[in-house]
This record gives sequence, C-alpha cells and structure tokens, in this order.
Amino acid sequence: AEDKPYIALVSKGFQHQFWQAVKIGAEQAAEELGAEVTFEGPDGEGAVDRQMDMISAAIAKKPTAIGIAAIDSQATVPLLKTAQKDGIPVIAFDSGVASDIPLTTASTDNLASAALAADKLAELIGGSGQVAIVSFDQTSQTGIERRDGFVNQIEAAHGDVEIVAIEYGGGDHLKSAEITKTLLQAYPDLKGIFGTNEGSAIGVAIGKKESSSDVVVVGYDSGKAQTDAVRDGTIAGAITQNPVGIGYEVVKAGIAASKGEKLEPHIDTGFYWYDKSNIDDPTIQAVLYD
Amino acid sequence: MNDTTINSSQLGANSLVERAKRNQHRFWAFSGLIFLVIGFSLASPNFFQTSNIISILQATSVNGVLAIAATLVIITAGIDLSVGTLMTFCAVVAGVLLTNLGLPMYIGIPGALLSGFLAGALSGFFVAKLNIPPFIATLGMMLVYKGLSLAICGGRPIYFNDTEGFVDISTGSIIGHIIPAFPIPNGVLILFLVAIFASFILTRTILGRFIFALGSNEEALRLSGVNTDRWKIVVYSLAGGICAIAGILLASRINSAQPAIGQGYELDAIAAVVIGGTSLSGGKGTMLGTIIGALIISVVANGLRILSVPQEWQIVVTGSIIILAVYADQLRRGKT
Amino acid sequence: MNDTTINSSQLGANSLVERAKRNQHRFWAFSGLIFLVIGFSLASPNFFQTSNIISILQATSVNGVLAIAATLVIITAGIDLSVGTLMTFCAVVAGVLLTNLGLPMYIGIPGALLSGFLAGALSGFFVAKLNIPPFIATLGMMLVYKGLSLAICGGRPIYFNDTEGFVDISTGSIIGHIIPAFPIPNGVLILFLVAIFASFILTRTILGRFIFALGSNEEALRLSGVNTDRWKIVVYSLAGGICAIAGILLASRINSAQPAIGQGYELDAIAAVVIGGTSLSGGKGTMLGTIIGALIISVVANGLRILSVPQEWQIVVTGSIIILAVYADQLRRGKT
Amino acid sequence: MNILVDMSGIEKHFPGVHALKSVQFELREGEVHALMGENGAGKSTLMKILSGVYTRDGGSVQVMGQDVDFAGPREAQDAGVGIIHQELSLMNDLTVAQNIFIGREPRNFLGILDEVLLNKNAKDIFEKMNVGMDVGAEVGTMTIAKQQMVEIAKALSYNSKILIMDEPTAALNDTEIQELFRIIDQLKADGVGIVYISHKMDEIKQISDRVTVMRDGEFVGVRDSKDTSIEDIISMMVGRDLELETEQKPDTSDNMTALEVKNLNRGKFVKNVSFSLKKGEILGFAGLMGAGRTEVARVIFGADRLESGEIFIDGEQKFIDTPSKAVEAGIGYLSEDRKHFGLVLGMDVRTNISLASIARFGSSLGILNEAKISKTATDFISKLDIRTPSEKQEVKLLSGGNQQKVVIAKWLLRDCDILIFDEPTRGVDVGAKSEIYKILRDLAASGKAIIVISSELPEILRLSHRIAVMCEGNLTGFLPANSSQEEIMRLATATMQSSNNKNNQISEMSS
Ligand SMILES: Nc1ncnc2c1ncn2[C@@H]1O[C@H](COP(=O)(O)OP(=O)(O)OP(=O)(O)O)[C@@H](O)[C@H]1O
Ligand SMILES: Nc1ncnc2c1ncn2[C@@H]1O[C@H](COP(=O)(O)OP(=O)(O)OP(=O)(O)O)[C@@H](O)[C@H]1O
Ligand SMILES: [Mg+2]
Ligand SMILES: [Mg+2]
Repeated sequence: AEDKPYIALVSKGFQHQFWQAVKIGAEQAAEELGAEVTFEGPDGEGAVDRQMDMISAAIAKKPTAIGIAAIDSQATVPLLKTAQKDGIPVIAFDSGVASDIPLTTASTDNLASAALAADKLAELIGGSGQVAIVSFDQTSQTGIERRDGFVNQIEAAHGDVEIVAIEYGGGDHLKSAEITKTLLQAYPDLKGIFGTNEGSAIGVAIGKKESSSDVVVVGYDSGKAQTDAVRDGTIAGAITQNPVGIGYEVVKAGIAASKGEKLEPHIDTGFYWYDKSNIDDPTIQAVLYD
Repeated sequence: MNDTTINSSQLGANSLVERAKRNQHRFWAFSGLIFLVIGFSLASPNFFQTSNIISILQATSVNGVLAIAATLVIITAGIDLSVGTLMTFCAVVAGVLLTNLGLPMYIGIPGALLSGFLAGALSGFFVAKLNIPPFIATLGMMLVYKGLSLAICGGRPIYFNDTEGFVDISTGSIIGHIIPAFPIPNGVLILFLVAIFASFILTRTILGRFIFALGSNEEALRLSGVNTDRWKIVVYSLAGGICAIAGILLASRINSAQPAIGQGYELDAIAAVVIGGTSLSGGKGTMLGTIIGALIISVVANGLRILSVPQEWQIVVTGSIIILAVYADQLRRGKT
Repeated sequence: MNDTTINSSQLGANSLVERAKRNQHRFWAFSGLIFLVIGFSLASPNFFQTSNIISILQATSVNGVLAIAATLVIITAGIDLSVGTLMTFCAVVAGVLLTNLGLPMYIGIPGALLSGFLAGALSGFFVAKLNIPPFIATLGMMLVYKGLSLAICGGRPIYFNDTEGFVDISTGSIIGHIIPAFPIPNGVLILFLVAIFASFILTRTILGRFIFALGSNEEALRLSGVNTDRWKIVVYSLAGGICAIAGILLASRINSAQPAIGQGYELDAIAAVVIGGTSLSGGKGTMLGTIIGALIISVVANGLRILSVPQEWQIVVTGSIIILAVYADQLRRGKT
Repeated sequence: MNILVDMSGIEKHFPGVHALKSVQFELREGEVHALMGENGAGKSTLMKILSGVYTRDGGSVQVMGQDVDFAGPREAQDAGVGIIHQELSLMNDLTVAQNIFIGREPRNFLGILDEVLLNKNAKDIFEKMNVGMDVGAEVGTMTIAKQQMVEIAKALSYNSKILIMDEPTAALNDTEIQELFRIIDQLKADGVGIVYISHKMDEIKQISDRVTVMRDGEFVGVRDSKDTSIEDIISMMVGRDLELETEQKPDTSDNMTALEVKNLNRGKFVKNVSFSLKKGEILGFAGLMGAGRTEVARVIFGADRLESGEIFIDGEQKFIDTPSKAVEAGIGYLSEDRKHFGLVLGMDVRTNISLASIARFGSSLGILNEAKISKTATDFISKLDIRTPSEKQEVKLLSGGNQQKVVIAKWLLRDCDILIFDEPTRGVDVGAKSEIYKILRDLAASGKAIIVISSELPEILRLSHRIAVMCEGNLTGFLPANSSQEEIMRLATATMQSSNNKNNQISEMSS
C-alpha cells in the first residue's frame, strides 16, 4: 500500500447523509484512480478543535494530499501551514479557507443556491405571503450562507413575501418536524417553508404531513426520503448540490496536485433545482443520492 | 402502654401527612403543567387548539417512552445514558430485518424489541456482575450503540418504504377511526399503553417491588436472599426493551432508521424523569410523574415556539425550568 | 490492651496495603497508557513522532483542563455536566470583552475567569443552598450557558484577530524557545500548571481536605462545625474558574469564540476522570489519574485515526475502553 | 459544685412528631450524668439541641451561666460543648488524624496544611487515651470499634468542658469499655461534665453520679445513682415493672444436627472454623469485637465468598456463594447493622416483612396479592407486638427495637430452619430486649436451630444452650451454658499458642 497515493479527507461532519455522499464520491474516485482515502469529521456541531485534532492526525500520516472542509475558515490556517511545510498539497471542499494555501476549492455556491430556492418558493406561493426557514444550525458557515442567501434574495426581489420565523432543528428529522408543526400552528397563514438541508427538509415534510397542511415546502439536498417527497408532492422541489461530485473532485484534484499539475482556483460543483417535472432527467439523476 | 398509643397516633398523623405530600407532589407537577397550558393559551390563540394539542402529545411520544425506560433504571438508583442511541440502534435493527432482509413485520418488530432487551441485559450485566457504575456502563454503551448503528447502516438511513403499514404504527390513528374529532396518533396511544404497563409493573408486581427496594437499599435486599444481580439485569433489559419501542415509534414516524440521531435524547428523557419528581438517588418515583414531566418539556418547547421566542432563549428557559421544577419539589419536601 | 495492639498492627498493615493499592492504581492506569502508546507505535511508524506526540498533548489540553474541573466536583460526590458549555460561555465573555469592547488582555482574561468563577458559584449555590442535586443543577446550567452563548454572539463566532498575542496563549511555545526540539505548545504547559495547582489544592490545603471530606461524609463534616454549604460553593466556583481557563485555551487555539461548541465535552471530561480512577461516588481521586485518563482518551482517538480505523468503529472502541478501564479498576479493588 | 448546663422547658417538634415536651436537664462540673430512656424517648434529640445540631422550638439553655442559642455545631464547640454522636459520623476516606482535626487543621504560615504536626497531635491524644492506633490509616478500613475510638478521640481533642457521649459503648468490647471508663474518670477529675447515654444498665450503675430519665419526649425524673436501683430506673423508663424471667435450658444434645461446617476459611478473620448446630439449640457466639463472628456468619450465609471449607445442612453438603442460595437452603441471617443491611428504611413495614418471601405473594406472572401481604404483615405485627400504627408505616419511623422486630418477622415469615442472629439487641432498649429474648427461646423450642452472636456476655449467658468463643478468626473453644464470664474471656483472648488445647476442647465437646 506504500506506493498507492493516499488522500486524507477531513470534513465538517460525518454522520449526516450529505457527508456520506461526499465520502462515496471520494471512494469512487479513489477506486478509479487507484488511490486510498480516509474520511473523517467531528460529529458535534461546530466542533472546531476536534476537527483540528483530526487534521493533525491526518498530517501525521503523511498523505499524498489532504482535503479539508473547514468548519471555521480561520482556525485551521496554522495547521494548513504545517501541511504546506511538509509538502502536502491541500484541497478545500464544501467551503473555503481564509488562506491561499488550498490549491483549489471544490464547493457549491451556497448563497446563490439558497437565492434560487427563495425565487422558486416565492414563485410557488404566488409572489406574496408568509414564509419560514427551518435550518440545521445557526453557527456553521453553510447554515449561515443558506439562511442569508435565502433571506437576502427575498428582501431584494420579493417585497410581498415576509419571513416570519427562522428556527433551527440541528438537522434532526424529528426536531425539525416538531418545529414545523409548531410553526404551522403559530402562523396559520404560513404559505411556504424552506428546509435548508436534508434532515431539515425531511423534518418539514413530516411536519407538514402530520399537520395535514398544504404549505409549500422547498428543500435542499437529496436522499431517498426527500426525492420520494418531491415525487409525491409533499416537497414542491429542492435544490441539490452534487456531493458525490464534490468528493470525486477533491480526490481527483489531490492526486493531480501531487503530480505537480496546475489546478483551477475554484471547482464549482454546481447546484440544480429539481421538482416532480425534472427529477428523472439524467442530469438530475446523476447528482441525486439516496 | 400510654406512650405507645401516643406514638402511634403521632405516627399515624405522620403517615397521613406523608401520603398527602406524596399526592401533593403529583398535584404540584400537574398544576405546573396546567399553569403552563393556561399561560400559553392566554398568550397565543394558536396554542390551545385540538391540532396543536395533538402535536404536543405526538412530540411527547418518543421522549415519553424513553423517559419511562429511564424512570425504571433511575428508581433503582441507577442511570441510563444509553437510552437515546439504543433507541436508534433498535430502529436500525428493525431496518435491517424489515428492509434489508425483507422479513415481515411480525418478525421484524419482535426482533427489534429483542435486540433492545438483549442490549439492556448487557448493560445490566456490566452493572450487576462487573460492578461498573451505571453512569459509566451506560456512557460506554451509548458510544458503542452509536458506532454500531453507523457501521451497520454504512452511514445511510434505512427506509421502510417496502414495509406496508409501518408508518401507521406511530402516525396512524385508531382512536381517530372511532372518534374522528380526536385523531390522536397511535404513537401517543402507545406511549400511554407503555406508561400503564410500566406503572403496573412498578406498583403491582414483584419486579416493581424489587425495583424500589434496589434503589432504597440494595444490600438489604441481597441479604434478604434475593438475587439482586439477576433482578438488576431484568430491570435494564426491560428498560432496553422499552427503548426499542421508542426506536420503532421514531422509525415509523420518520419512515426510516436514521443512524445519526439519538445522542442527546437521554438528557431530555432524564430531565422529564426528574421534573416528574423521581429522585436520582433512587427508591422513589412514579410513571404518572414522568409522563407529566415529559409533557411539561413538550409544552414548553411548543409554547415558546408558538410565541416566537428566539431559539437560544428557548434553551435558556428549558434549562431554568429543569432547575426550578426540582427546586419546587425540594421546597415541598421541606428539604431547604 | 492486647487485642488493641494486635488490631492496630493489623490495621497498620492494612493501611500499607491500601496505600500500595492506591499507588498501584495510578501505576495501572499509567501502564495502560504506556501499553497503548507502545501498541500504536508498533502498529504505525507515524505514531511515535515528536510532532504527533505534541498533537496528542495539545488535543489533551482543553479536555484535560475540563477534566480537572470535573475531578474537583466529582470528589465531593457531585457532578458537573455544565463544564463544556460553561467553557464556551467564558470564551464568549472573553470575546465580548476583548473584541467587541476592545479591552486589553489584562482585563479581558481576568474578566473571563471571573465570569467562570461566578457561574460556578451559581451552580454551587443551587447545589448547596437550594439542595438541588448536582446532576440537575448542572444539567440546567448546561442549557442556560448554551443558550446565553448563542444569544450573546447572535449566532456568529467572535474572532480575536484584533487582540495581539491572543493565539499565543495556547499555541505559542515558551518551551520551544528554550528547547527548540520540543516545541510543546503553551496550552499543554498551562494544562500541567493547572493540574499541579489543583493537585496542590487537593492535597495541601484546607479546601482540598474539605473536598475529600464532603465526598466521604458530608453530614459528618457539617457536624464537625464546618460550613459545608460555603465550601461547596467554593468548590463549584473553583471548578467554574478552571472551566474558564479551558475556555480561553480553546478560544486561543481556534482564535475565536464559537458559541455552538461545548455540549458533549462534559462527557469526555467525565470519562477522563473515571478512567483516571476517581470514583463517581466521591471521596477518592487524584489529579495525576485524571491527566492520565485524559491522555488515554487522546491517545486512543489519535492512534485509531493514524491507523485509519473507520470513524464509526473508533466510537465503538472508545465506548468499550471506558467500560474496560473502569472494569479493570474494579477488578484491582477486588470488588467483583 | 458549678452548674455547667441548665436546660429547661425544652421543646422540639419534627414533622408529625412532638419529640421533646418541656424537658429539663442539668449537668454539674465533674459529674457523669446518665441520660436514660427507651428507644425514641428523645435523648439524642435533647443532646443535639445542646450541641447546636438542632435548634430548639422553645425553652432555655444556659451553658456555664450564659444563655446560649447555638446556630451550629461550631458555636457549641467554641462554647465548650463536645459530642460523640450515636451514629458514627466519620469520613471514611480520610485518615484517623485527618478526621479528628477536620476543620481545625494545623497550618503553616502560608496556610499550607502541616500533616506532620497533624499526625503528631493525633498520636498524642491516643497516647493519653492509652489506645494503640495507626493515625495515618483510612478510617473506612477499620473496625467499628476502632472507629468508635476515633470518635471518642475526636471529642476529647476539643478539650470540651462539657462532653456528651451518645451510646459510646454500643460497639465496644469489655476491655475497650473499661479503657473508656478510665478516660472518663480522668476527665471527671479535671472537672469536665459528662452526659452519658447508654442502654447498658450495668454501665450506668458503674460510672454515673446522677441519672435523668426520659419517657416519650418528657422528663420523668432525676436521681442520684447510688441511691437508685436498676429496677427503679427501668420502671421509670418503661412506666411499669419488668420481671426478669429465668428459664430452664433444654438439653438438645440428642437432637438432629441442622448445620455442620468444616474448616471454613476466609482471609484472616475466618480460620479453619468448624462447628455443628443442633435443631432446637441456641448456640451463642462470644468474642471480642473483630473476632470474626460476623465474618463466619456472612460466609455461611453466602454474603461473602468462602475461600475453602464445607457446609452441610441436614447432613447434605451445600455450595453457598450467594445469600439467595443460603435462603433456599434454609438459612436466615439477621445482620448486626439493621439500618444498612437488615431493612429497607424507606419502605413500609409490610414490604420489609415480605421482602424475603415475596415469591409467595406473587402469581405465576409475578403479580402481587397486596391483600395477602397486608394480612400476613398484620399477623406478625400482633404476634411480635410490633408497635406501629399500621402495616403501611415506613420502617424508618419506628423505634430501634421495633425495627429489629420487623427484621425478625421477615425471617419468621421466610420460615428458615437455621437462623443466625447477629447482635440482635444492639441499641435496643431494655423492654424490647426481653421481648426479643422470648422470641428467640420460642423459636428454639419450636425446633429451629439458632446462632446468636453477641458482644454482651450477660446476653450470651442468658440465651445460649452452648457457647462458642472466637478470637482472631479462630474458634478457640466451646463452653456449656453455665460457664462464667471469666471462662469466656479467657477463650476470647486465647492466642495461637493455645491451639492445642482448642483442638482438645473441640473433640471434648463433640464427643
Ligand atoms: N430528624 C428527625 N426527623 C423526624 N423525627 C425525628 C428526627 N430525629 C428524631 N426524630 C424522632 O424524635 C423522637 C426522639 O428521637 P431520639 O433519636 O432523640 O431518641 P433516642 O432517645 O435517642 O432513642 P435511641 O435510644 O433509639 O437512640 C423519635 O420519635 C424519632 O423518631
Ligand atoms: N466486608 C468487609 N470488608 C472488609 N473487612 C471486613 C468486612 N467485614 C468485616 N470486616 C473486618 O473483619 C474483621 C472481623 O469482623 P467481624 O465483624 O467478623 O467481627 P465480629 O467478631 O463479628 O465483631 P463485631 O462485633 O464487630 O461484628 C473486622 O476487622 C472487620 O472490620
Ligand atoms: Mg439516640
Ligand atoms: Mg459482628
């Protein structure tokens, strides 16, 4: 195994399906390119120092390249410097690092994708009315960007739409479902809800079903429960990123970098809107996971 | 025998006072609940509505069942930190049996329950036979179940789409069939059935008697010729089985076994138990109290959301209520 | 007085054996650590290297300091579930003082420490004066600090970019200046200083004496004319102050106060304490044991990562090690 | 003679209990003042008020002429009042010296504890008491007797002018008691006033100058000890006369053997113990504190693991490693520590009585027949004359003697053929004591085989049909019922040199 290139990936999370999809993409690339990968991430929200311990251990293993989805864009910089000193190429994924050390960043534009979700939701509710956000957390970069991207777009482009509540369910299906049911109770005129990641979106869908409400739900990410909900109309549509693609690109970029190849500064892995009408399109199917 | 008579009448009074106090306790916890409900109803017209009450009940179902399991263990002066991840583990087992192996429900569900029992028995074995303090044994097992759930699932949820009727276990409504105005979900019904069952065990059976005795004075029970080790294992097994019920309720409600959920649920469950007046030092406790405690937690969470209190303040209020509830309890018992 | 003499010589022997056992305990925990280090070193050449050892030490610093705080409370037969979120709360206070208010470090850092002391005193007040069981009081406070941290920060981290030298508190290396081959970060140095300080308190001061006495028999201490309430508050305050040190170490290491971190850290800290041989029932414990316990946790986490063990199995192994460590301890004490 | 303490009109209420009703008490300089009364009479409560543990609800307390109102134990100590509590209150994880000086540790100028001086001071106290003690040993590892000595040393260390001793000898053997009495004499000579509480009548006669008797929270009277007979004190205590019945002891030597143990070993407290016990026989186990009698009982009962040895019940060998197996084999054990090992204090009388036999009250599904439990409990309450308002009373609210009867009822209900009573009358007042003796005799008469472990020689002599004596884990000999206290003490202090004689005696007895 000594001769095989080894790519160590340290992500922001580990348990949630999005990260598992990134892992799958990484493993696919590893298989194709004859590399080895490991994939790790802290399991609590925002555990910056835990992630730093993981990066340290990854560097100690002297990998061919290292891929990092930093929880905090600043805190990891000193560690990245160590990697740079040891000659280990660093690839960022999911969100950027406040440093020029990463040779490239493979990520989704969270602000833009959430803005698209805002446009779609506004359109679906007819351009006016109350909406709410059920997000996964209020402190992570991704959580903040998806929330703010949505909020900013509503404020900028949809003056008749009012955001009445922003709640956080930790990405836990059950908690998000309880939150949704309460929102529907508190705001009987609520027209739309944006669930900002997979767990949140599914939770919102469960809450909607249990309340027998016809509120319009817009989700984010995929996963079987969410695609099913899109098919049966519980969720009107969702943004999907390309997590498998992200994982794939990171490994590919890592190996390329180790060979001294030049990399583009940003790999946009893209995002898509999918709903009942296009869910079976090959382009969409390629980026959905379950 | 003048003195004896006086003494015994004093003691009689004493025990009446004691009994009144005990009932008073439940009365107080119950009044606390009523007070909260009235307060929230006045504060928002959206609170006291059938649909919202049903939501609150449904939100209580999983935590309530976990709290019942925790109550059994806590009365023995133990603690079970593994209830949350064990619940998840049992849901995953159900997923493997029903979805991955395609077995029918009448095998899959008992299978999941059995896995809960066995897992509980293992914790019980650690506590009883290896003398590991319950806090540690169940802290360790909490991590073990979490890791195992993730490993078994390979990181992805297992869906129950192929198992017809699975979602109805929790979300269907038998009561709604009979009384359409009150479509109380089966999950809530199951919570109450489990509570009645556990309450029956506690108050009417040998096991219940021993649960209280274990929490009051384990050594005295052992020296009475009771095989305390075996009964402890029975208690933890029973608690494990009840966690499995919670796992099935959860899985049915979200139509999937989500390996990442579970940790953290134990704190909510323990909070419900202590708000309900069960003492962490063992020997005392009621299921009714625990159910009231679980309802208080759900009502607070729901009410604060309905009032649009920002989430960070919701957390602060919940923490304060836990302390307040126990303080009120101490005041009543005259311990302060 | 024949029998007395004989008895007392027996007791002398007894107490020698006891002392040997106590030392043996630390010896065992220490051998466990050595055993793990040797095992991992053999399994991977990347493990036993200066940089990795330093990483392990640095990974221990925050948890180690929290475990020291937890040890003080646990020896009094209490428990502190709020150490993790209190740490975060103190980091946030430091952020507000240093960054938001732009105060200098010599005000900001003492200010953060003071907030830890006061917060600890509040938990101590709940436990001592309001008679709320430590588990509940600190569970409630855990949520309160979490909510407050989020509320103060408005959900976003506070960065310390404007405070020069702040990151050096934890990541700089005074030792590295003197012995460049061992650039041990200051955070590790601070961990050991805090441990020595706490150990001194425990063994050489009246507070330490009372900490053990509280855990052994609080009522006896009270009957000896000691104001147990006051001393309990002192212990919780001290623990709070030590959590504040952990908060500053953490903030300095990540150059920010992250309001969402904290919950869950208490379990790691408590695990370190019990792996280190301090009993949850109070009256016994050493700081050396706790440090060894914290190191064991870090070594296991690091070693398994270096061996590329999948993360779910890392969790399972960690859980098992907690149970095993305590079981080994019980075996040694001949309790099984 | 100066008056040190003058309490009058003292009132104290606990929730539901009027514990003290206008009680008076006076203590003079240099006197030993015995405070007597049945279990629950209020003796400890009165003394806790004097020592600042409780605050009084009414009445006045003067200490050395000053009106006092102590807010806590510390203030009482500062005013010269020291107390040895009835319940041992020591910190098990601390050493002897640390316990004695808790809160008063010698410190150097930096405020750092001076452990060397601490140990030296502790050693000095024990030297003055003429008691050997390892002051660096953890208290939790020591015998109850040793712990009691630590309590006494702690109380002495305050150099109190007023010293309260609440049942200091309940766990002490005769030599230790005599040593304590010597210390008391010395304190008296120094002008210290001592309040002495005990249920042992002979001690009162031996050391007290005056006796105050309480009954049911009320002051009954105060007498000069030398002018008052034990019988008078007893009738003041119980409000009636107690007849001391004498009984003809039956000859049980031809009865069937119920229990035989051979070469039991466990650690240093059970060494090669062999004996046999007949049906209908009461075998008394005498010995000094820590002789290993409790250990023998616990090993037979399976509460502690046996290292080697054989146990035969009705001639059949049994392997007993847990109490549940012992109970199945027909052995019951009543622990010397009823509060910790005998009773579930927080549960009611009926539950405690049924605890060892609960299976009898359950259906095959384990569902309990509550009515049957209550009825059985009420039967025993009347049979043993347990004084409780109802079978649903919590056991912790009963007095010591009645608690002991609940334990006895538990084992009577279990109907074991072999019963081991460990210190059955410890801390039990004189009235309840004779009732317990009667129960034991009746049990033997009904064919049960009984072992009684007791540290009170008069009790052993009064009850036993045969006496086994232990010393340092060895069974040093058997004696007939009519032996003298001196004979027992000789065997109880016999050392290993006499092991040859021991063997002879054993074969003598069993032949
Ligand atoms: N803390 C307490 N709370 C409630 N009741 C109490 C308390 N302490 C004592 N009592 C009650 O007060 C009465 C007197 O008890 P006390 O301990 O003074 O008796 P005593 O004479 O010392 O008996 P003994 O000989 O058994 O030690 C009893 O009825 C007892 O149950
Ligand atoms: N569970 C135990 N663990 C450790 N030591 C014990 C235990 N039980 C008894 N001992 C010790 O064994 C010795 C023998 O005590 P044991 O109680 O058998 O003596 P005894 O003759 O019954 O005297 P006593 O009147 O004190 O009960 C004592 O030193 C006691 O401290
Ligand atoms: Mg008393
Ligand atoms: Mg004994």
